[in-house]
Amino acid sequence: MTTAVNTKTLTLVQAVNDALRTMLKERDDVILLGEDIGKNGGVFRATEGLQAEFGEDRVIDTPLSEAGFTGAAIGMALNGFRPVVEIQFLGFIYPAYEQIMTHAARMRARTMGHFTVPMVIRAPYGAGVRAPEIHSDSTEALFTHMPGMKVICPASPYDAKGLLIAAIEDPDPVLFLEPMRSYRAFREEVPEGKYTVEIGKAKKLREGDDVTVIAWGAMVPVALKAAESAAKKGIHADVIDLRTLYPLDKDMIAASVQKTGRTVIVQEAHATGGLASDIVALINDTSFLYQKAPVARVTGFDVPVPFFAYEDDYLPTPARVLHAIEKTVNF
Amino acid sequence: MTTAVNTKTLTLVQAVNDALRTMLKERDDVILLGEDIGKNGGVFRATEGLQAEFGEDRVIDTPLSEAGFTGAAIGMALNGFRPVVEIQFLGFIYPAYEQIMTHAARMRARTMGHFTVPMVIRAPYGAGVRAPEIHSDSTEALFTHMPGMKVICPASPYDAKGLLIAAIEDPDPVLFLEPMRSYRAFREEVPEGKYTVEIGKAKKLREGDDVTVIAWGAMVPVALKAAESAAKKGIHADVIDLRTLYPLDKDMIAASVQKTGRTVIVQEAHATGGLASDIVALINDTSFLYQKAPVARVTGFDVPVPFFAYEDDYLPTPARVLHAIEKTVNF
Amino acid sequence: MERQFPIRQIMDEQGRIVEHEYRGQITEELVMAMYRHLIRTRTFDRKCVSLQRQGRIGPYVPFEGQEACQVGSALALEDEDWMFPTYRDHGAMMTFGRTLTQTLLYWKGRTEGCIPPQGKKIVPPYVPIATQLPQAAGAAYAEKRKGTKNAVIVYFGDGATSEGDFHEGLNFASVFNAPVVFFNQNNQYAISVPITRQMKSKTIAQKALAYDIPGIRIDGNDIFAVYFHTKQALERARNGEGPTLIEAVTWRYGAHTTSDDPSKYRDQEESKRRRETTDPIMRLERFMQREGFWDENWANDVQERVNAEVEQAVAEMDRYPSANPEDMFDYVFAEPTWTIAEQKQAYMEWKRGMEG
Amino acid sequence: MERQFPIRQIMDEQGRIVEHEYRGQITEELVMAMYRHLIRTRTFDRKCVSLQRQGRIGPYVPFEGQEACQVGSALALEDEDWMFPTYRDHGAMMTFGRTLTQTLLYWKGRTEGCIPPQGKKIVPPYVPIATQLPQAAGAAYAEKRKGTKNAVIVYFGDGATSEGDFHEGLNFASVFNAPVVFFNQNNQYAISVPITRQMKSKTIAQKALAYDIPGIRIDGNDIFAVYFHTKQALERARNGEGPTLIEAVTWRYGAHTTSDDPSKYRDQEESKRRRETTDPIMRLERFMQREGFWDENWANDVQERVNAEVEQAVAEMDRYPSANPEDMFDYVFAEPTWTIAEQKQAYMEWKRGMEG
Ligand SMILES: Cc1ncc(C[n+]2csc(CCOP(=O)(O)OP(=O)(O)O)c2C)c(N)n1
Ligand SMILES: Cc1ncc(C[n+]2csc(CCOP(=O)(O)OP(=O)(O)O)c2C)c(N)n1
Ligand SMILES: [Mg+2]
Ligand SMILES: [Mg+2]
Repeated sequence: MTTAVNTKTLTLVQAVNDALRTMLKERDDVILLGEDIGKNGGVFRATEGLQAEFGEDRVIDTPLSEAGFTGAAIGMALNGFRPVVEIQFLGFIYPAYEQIMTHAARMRARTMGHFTVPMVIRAPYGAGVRAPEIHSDSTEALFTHMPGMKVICPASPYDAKGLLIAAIEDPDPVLFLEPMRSYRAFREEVPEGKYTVEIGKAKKLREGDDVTVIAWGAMVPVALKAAESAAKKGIHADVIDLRTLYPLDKDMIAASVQKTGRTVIVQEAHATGGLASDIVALINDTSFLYQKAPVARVTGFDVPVPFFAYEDDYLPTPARVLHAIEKTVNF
Repeated sequence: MTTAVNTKTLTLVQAVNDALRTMLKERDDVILLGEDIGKNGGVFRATEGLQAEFGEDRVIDTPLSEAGFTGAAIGMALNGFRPVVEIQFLGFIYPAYEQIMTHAARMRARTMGHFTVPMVIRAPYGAGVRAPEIHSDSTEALFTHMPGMKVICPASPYDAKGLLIAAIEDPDPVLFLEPMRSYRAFREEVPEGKYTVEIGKAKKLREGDDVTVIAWGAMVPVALKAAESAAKKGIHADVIDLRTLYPLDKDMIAASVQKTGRTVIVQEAHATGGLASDIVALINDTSFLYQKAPVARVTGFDVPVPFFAYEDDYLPTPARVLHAIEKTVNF
Repeated sequence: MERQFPIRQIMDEQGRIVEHEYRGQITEELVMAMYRHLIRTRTFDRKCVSLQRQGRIGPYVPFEGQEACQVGSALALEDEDWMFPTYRDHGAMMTFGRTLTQTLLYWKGRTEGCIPPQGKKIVPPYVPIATQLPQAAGAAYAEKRKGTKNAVIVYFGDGATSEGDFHEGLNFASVFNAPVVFFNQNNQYAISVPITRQMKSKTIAQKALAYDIPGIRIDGNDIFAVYFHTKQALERARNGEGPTLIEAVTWRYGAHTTSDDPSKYRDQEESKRRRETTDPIMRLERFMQREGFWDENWANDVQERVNAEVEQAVAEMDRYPSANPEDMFDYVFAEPTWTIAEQKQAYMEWKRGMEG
Repeated sequence: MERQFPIRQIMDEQGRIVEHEYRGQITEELVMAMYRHLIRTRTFDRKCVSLQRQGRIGPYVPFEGQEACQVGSALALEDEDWMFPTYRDHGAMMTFGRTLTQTLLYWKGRTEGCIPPQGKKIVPPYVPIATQLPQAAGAAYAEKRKGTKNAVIVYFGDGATSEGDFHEGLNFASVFNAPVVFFNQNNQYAISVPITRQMKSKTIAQKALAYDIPGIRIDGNDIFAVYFHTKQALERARNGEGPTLIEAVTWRYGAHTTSDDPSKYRDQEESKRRRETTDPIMRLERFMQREGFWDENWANDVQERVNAEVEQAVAEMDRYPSANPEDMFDYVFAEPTWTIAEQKQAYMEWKRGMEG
């Protein structure tokens, strides 16, 4: 591959590390906080080497206290810093829910822009890696319903780096969800140095006229596999990787659905209250007259994410998605 | 009014009080916990007189600690009691989010029914009463996405009492949302003694063939007023009061939408991620071919619930609902 | 523990100085400023209660009885310090520079009430109990990292000590030696719940032991005790010696908020008795009389000026342009998302249609 | 504070009794039970690490080094007591009656691993840190309300003390005088974070002062100290004297979990040194030798029986019927909601279609 910029071949978690390193170098106001992110380099090694390089003042091991360090990070953001907080697993973010919901997300609105909270909360999420119980939640919808918070979920190393840098530069709080199942699943060419991927824009991964398949994070490879199988059966899918979960890329979704008239959404989270319902509503609002079939949702079930012995049954699979694609196309 | 049972004319908050009194009498295992619920009788007087009648052991003023007393209530529920916890305002439930999300809602599933958490969390919610800031959230969707939790939201005194008793008798955790705007808005005949209203069943408040209007809690009177105005213009609405938010009454919703082909949903919460999106998805799943127009959602905006000087602009009004009804009918 | 954490006074109930080392620092100028602010806060507070009764503002949170805590601690701050207040600390905020009009707008349900004067680091009041503590610790840590000598004061009540955020905030500040003063106003009630049901410990100050930071218990109705002990704690903070927990024991005379009826849960005779014996303003007056600082004419003049200031603020509030619903949409993000932009456009168009 | 909360021993590193008042209670039966359980837990723990390496179970949380804490405290319980463990306390759970097979199933990602033997009040392990503390306080309060003499023990680590739930749990228990023992295993690390960065306080026991409850610091590798101090705390609880905070100072030799590499954050030489000097099993052996309780044959027999029990449990695990996906749907509510019923039906039908 020859490009104008130098690239490195990185996994998604390495791309996250690279983004953090890039921004720690680029901006003095960037500061990292979290449990085990320093000496240990994070339980997934997302912050590997950063404390050694930038010091204990910029890569801070905090006490085991999600509300405490998230709240403290809000205070730092109010006072000129750009904290990037790591929640060790998304399933452990709930103790900090109050700080995020009431304060991080509302401060700008409450003060008409006088005080702002430019912070990023990073969290690995999702099932599929045989983690112990309660480590596998994918509850992005609890944050997309929270006005004042942007939510990002990259599916690839390139996007992970570009979006994380964009999130750190964003003037508002951003929840940055990292699909732990994709952390080391594949590598990609990632430019060295600083670049951004625009927040709020989805990515078309595959073009097709028969059906729109929408996915994000760890479900993107699942959707892609299903689309490949469908193609072999003569069904050609537009595959959209949302990348940003709030705000959704309305234009790309609407344009695709208006082209295909048929939609399958792949979501890891529980069906009820999931982001997929919002996408159905968005299609209802924008593309009612174009719809040739009901939108199909392939989702996790309305059950707690189970122990790992059951997670292959919980998680949407390419086969389940293919099934939905066929049903939708044959409606 | 002459009926077989004696009735009292009660407001919604009095009906809540009556339900709690009834169950404290009926069952020794019922125990009330919360801030200011004892001597003070609750900041809305929902527990007025109960501590005096049942003692400090059964109506317990707790320390100011939502995670603490919700967690403690979970422990009591594990150990044979039926705690009814009051969160003073729904906007202050977030510190307890972890306890509810990970423990109350999951204990039965995690132990295959060996340990259960039969508890009720009561919380007044919503805007429209000129409360100080951050007292007016209506974030039911954060709980309907939580597997293992039922969510109830009555709109009338009769339903409030019957559903609260049903919730206390339910073997699983229930979030019971009380529309504070309706607490004293009107009175209704409420039977004395014990009766239940079935969880999971909506109520048809008005019959009409032209459009389905779906609302819950404090939005029910708004929807009804709009339906009345519409009727004067010759548009006849089925008006559905959901009453239970999880699980939704799929049958009543589908039957009505299949009759009218047109739907307007009235939701106080923010548009994105709200329960209305789930209802759109449910209609998509059940009634696609019957839909004559896109579902209209009249909702709060994607902004933090504002200070009360702006709440009349934030809240759906009969005029906004009527507008949506007319647009939907004329689609 | 009560013996380990005695309630410290500098001035007793009779207005006598009992800690003589502070004598030299009690200048006439300081005393006059204290008196002026005490009168100003009490006058304003009473005005707000009456405005609420008239329906001219919404539910209001009075602080009468706690003026020495709020004025004394706020006067101890330097200009560049940060203040993290609660819903009850408008006395502290107005002493530190928030305008009366802003305070009135806040209680009138206006977002403008959350904006401090330019350059003033007064964060908007915290409504969810204790959530400000970790944030104050973080803001303080940020000052430390910037290498300034600025400190942070954060207010909270006795009830707030039961929340997890109290614990996490103090622990964070302690571990990172953040320059923050945790200023507790122990008014002995959290709405209706007396401190004896809030905690088994007899003092709040002793909770500092859990974090190996200094804890000190002071008479919150003694403005000198509040002022000097807060100043010392701030000094420690500025000098890199870390956080301090101050428990200022006080009492609110009135209701928790104007929606509350305290007679439901406590004997209001107690408030009367305290007003007669330990009122913070009466106490400073006694001191001033005793020390020959007292001048009836001056005091009348103070009261008159304060009255005029308050009346002017009320007039400003009344004249204030009415709430603009667009504001609800415009400040959620730096750039509105399409969701908000569309909602705003649709709503504003519809509203104009309704009106025109 | 360290002086106020010294680490108490009953037996020193050499296996010598240093608190002679306990002599009479140290019966041969007790010592043999302790020894058996120590060997049993250690053997099982090592087996699990090796099963994980072979990929026969999922990621595993070892507790080697902390056996005296877990066995000693669990043996102090009465049958009717409650246990609220963490993910690291399977040593305590198996001592109190959870079967080895259940523990293995847990680490194999099977829900069955959360079900205690009938009648045993062992709540499933808590993964989100410190969340068990308020629940244990509530369960204890429930016992008090029922008028029983049952008590509750709740386990947590040094890192857990930083969470708000630690504070709220202790405060609740203290205010309501709940019969609960807060048993802290201070193994001095929370994953990679040493206790010195977790808190500024030098002891965890001193945190009891915040709640006016007894706090006690013991040598967690001295099984007699653990056993007798836990028993006393439980006794206090049963007698209506309320909660106790016990800090048992200990050390985990190995990794935080089998996914963790401790050499990244600490010198594993320290673990070696501790193994050689303060190992809990070695210490009891020394005591037994010193006191003439030691019998090599008996010890070999203990080890053999334990090996057999462990092998049998592993065999049971291997024979266990494979995971039934229906279980995922069937226990969310007492009666499945239509959402779950429909999802189950659709999924199971589809799955059968795929298989058939
Ligand atoms: C998290 C949370 N829970 C409950 C409330 C409701 N509430 C408002 S003030 C208050 C009592 C606070 O007592 P205290 O901390 O002593 O402060 P004070 O009001 O006495 O100044 C309560 C329970 C709240 N604002 N936030
Ligand atoms: C709320 C929460 N945050 C983070 C984690 C991830 N985590 C698991 S164990 C652990 C360290 C716990 O340390 P400690 O309390 O000392 O117990 P130990 O593991 O040493 O027994 C962390 C951070 C979690 N399980 N829960
Ligand atoms: Mg108070
Ligand atoms: Mg530890």
